[in-house]
Amino acid sequence: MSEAEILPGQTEDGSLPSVFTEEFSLNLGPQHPSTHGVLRLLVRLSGEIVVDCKPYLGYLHRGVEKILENRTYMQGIRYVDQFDYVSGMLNEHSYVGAVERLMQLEVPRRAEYLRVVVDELSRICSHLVAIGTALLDLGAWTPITYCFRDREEILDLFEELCGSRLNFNYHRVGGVLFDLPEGWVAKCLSFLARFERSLDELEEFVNGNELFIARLVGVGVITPEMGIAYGISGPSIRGSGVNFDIRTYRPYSVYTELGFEPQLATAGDCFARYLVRMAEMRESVRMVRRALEGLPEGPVRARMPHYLLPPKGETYFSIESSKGELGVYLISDGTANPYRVKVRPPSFVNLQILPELVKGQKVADIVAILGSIDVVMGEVDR
Amino acid sequence: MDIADEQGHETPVLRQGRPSQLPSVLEKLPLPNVVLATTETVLNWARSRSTWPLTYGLACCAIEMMATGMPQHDMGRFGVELFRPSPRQADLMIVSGTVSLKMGPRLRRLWEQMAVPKWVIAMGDCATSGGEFWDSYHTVQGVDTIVPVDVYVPGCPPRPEALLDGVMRLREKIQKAGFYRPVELDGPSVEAIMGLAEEGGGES
Amino acid sequence: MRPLISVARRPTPDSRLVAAAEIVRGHLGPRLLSISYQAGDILCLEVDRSDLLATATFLRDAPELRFDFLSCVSGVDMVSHMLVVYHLHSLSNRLTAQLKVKADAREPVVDSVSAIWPTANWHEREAFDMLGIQFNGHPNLERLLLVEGFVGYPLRRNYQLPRRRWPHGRMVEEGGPVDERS
Amino acid sequence: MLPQDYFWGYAFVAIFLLVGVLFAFIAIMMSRVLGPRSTGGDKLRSYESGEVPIGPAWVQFPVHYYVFALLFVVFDVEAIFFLIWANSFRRLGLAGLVEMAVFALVLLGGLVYAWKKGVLKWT
Repeated sequence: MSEAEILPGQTEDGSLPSVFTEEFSLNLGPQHPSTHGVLRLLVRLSGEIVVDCKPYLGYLHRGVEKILENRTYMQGIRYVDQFDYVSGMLNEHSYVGAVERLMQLEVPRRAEYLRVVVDELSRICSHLVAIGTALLDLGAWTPITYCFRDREEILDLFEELCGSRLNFNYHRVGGVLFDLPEGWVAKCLSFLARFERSLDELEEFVNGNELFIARLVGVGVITPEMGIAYGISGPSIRGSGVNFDIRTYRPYSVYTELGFEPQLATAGDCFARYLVRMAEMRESVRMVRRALEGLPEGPVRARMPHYLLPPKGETYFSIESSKGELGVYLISDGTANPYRVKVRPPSFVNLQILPELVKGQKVADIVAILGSIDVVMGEVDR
Repeated sequence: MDIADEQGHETPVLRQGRPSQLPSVLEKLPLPNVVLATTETVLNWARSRSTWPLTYGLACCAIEMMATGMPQHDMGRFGVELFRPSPRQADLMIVSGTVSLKMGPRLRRLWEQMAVPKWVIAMGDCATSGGEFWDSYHTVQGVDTIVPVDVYVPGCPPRPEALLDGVMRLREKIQKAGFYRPVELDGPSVEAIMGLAEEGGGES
Repeated sequence: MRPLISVARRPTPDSRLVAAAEIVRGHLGPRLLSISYQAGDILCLEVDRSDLLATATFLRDAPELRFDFLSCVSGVDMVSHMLVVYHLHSLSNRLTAQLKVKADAREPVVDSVSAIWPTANWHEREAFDMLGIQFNGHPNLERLLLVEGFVGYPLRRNYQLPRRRWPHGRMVEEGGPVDERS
Repeated sequence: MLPQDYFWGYAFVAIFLLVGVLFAFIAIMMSRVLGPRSTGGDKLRSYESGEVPIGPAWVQFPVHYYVFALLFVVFDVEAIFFLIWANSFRRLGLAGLVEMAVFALVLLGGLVYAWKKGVLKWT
């Protein structure tokens, strides 16, 4: 049997295996409803079972880290919003926090409380979008409309506070930009009360629904060791029972005073991650309520020179964004522009485990797993 | 393809104020309930009231586009109801977000695969002109260098109302457009336009 | 101009961090090029390129340290040399460490730690893509973020951003991306 | 009905058929006449979410999907017969019941055979 006559998949002695099947490669490409943005998955299937999955990134790469090196610290806050564009406030907090840590700057307590309020509201927005789109990918049209209805109310609060719905530009080095407008606290508290009822409504949709239980329970299980080895952080790792939450692991801001407890689940599958996100939203509501009730008086921003010149040096500061540990490694050479800003985006790291989870599963489960890992491409591609 | 649409009709200065219920080109006949109109008007009237967008969310503007599609702002009232994932069934491509160099050829391919008559809305500063990434090494400075754009919606991200205004302007533009002649898609490939290496068939 | 803000006071490092530092100094001894504390709660180490893998396995497996969570691998172009910085968390002992490795500025080559922490895979591919740092032993070191035909390493200091102007609305690109080396 | 009317009856049927066919034909042809077409570029290349399709789509698919579909068709048709029989259940009486039982048992035998062959076992 010369080389040419052997058909692909044919055994040496020339007999065809009993059932000869070929693999089929498919592009879940950049423009796909379930990839939450421009992510391309080159998937090799044998029938319905996924044999291999290779993610391709870079479709939204804008070179923000290089641009940040050509902008002053003040201008850079604008670009940091674009990383995780569903929870803008958390990105700004990480960048601004890194500069403050570099300068060992004391931020006024009122500013810290305001930061907790806007961060947790931003986290609720992000979880609402995450859960809404994950369920939309499984074919449920109604939950996303409920999620976006609540999110609109938060965006109205943000717009009243800092004038923008998505790219807030609200944090400043040394505090925050504006103080709370009149009546904002009352509006926010009434929203929180309504929001807890709509969370129960959302849970009615999903927890009892055997469709979602069949699609999400036992799918894409992340074991604690695998999660830590792959550097997974955020709700994805807390779904597997690992108590890793930056707000308690390396406490920053005033989370310890507000008595924050991380939310955990043990199963580690898609449903556990969904439960962790729902529990985190309730915890965020408690945080915002406590922060608003205990809001201290005082200035909203430390007295800062107009022309900000942080000292030479480097620092690594990370916060708990809605997707996981959002770290900023900042090197400054004493000039007005940062020398190097390396961002550790949680989505970029959490996405690495997708090929591991997807092998051997069915094609439809890729969508469920990707929805549960909650990836935002602005953060993955930077 | 210049900025004016294919038939060379300059976009007329849009009348402000309430868009008329009945396109003014219809002639009212004395007979009750009988209206005379050219096929072109009826076709454009139908096309302008039901432009189905392609699910093409790139970046932050995609979240605002989704918010516009949701019940509060409800793009569906204006016919932009169903987000079609496949370009074969979509008439309108809302480019919402930053188009990177890697995404450019794909965007052009998606646009070519859409069925004529098709329209493009460049949503947000990044799609209109590269926006805040004006000096980025990996961003296409404006979608109109790749595909012909009909309506530009400024803003970063534009508020849902701004996108709705863009949709209304597109409506009036479609209503006034003449008969849609077949589009010949020759001309240099996108890679040549963007000076990138000719993209192979992708790795197997 | 003298910065108006109070000069950074050196916060005292907490006891567990100092204990961890002693263990590392005991184990590595002369191979440890430098050890310091960053703002009191990050242990900064620097080792030579050759014994990076040994240090990494020690940091992960030592019972008192157990830095099992690699948070971030960053490549930095310090013009005189290339720097690869690893940030590590120890979930059980609640410690954070930073490991620095210097590499040559023109042809940076560093051993890959993706065997020790699988999460390093994409971090290193991104550092290779952006700065051209070669990682020996990396399973598939290829381009991750940039477009297929991209020339040059954007995050290097000698890579200038394209300078663009928009006279009368038409874009004019004066200096294109400049990268003398490639 | 007069003899010559007899043939007129068929004329109505013919007209009815003609109008039906013409109506469908015009509806389909209308889009070809009025709707423009764009050709060239990547228009005719198969759509794979923006990418160039990799590898042929006509591959040797695992066979059990096909066999499962066959089984479904068989039992779908069986359901139709059950429906018809169920409509006039009382009038058919015992004879109808026995016939349908035999019919069902034969198909059940087929199902058991397929089951034993492991067709239903999804990999």
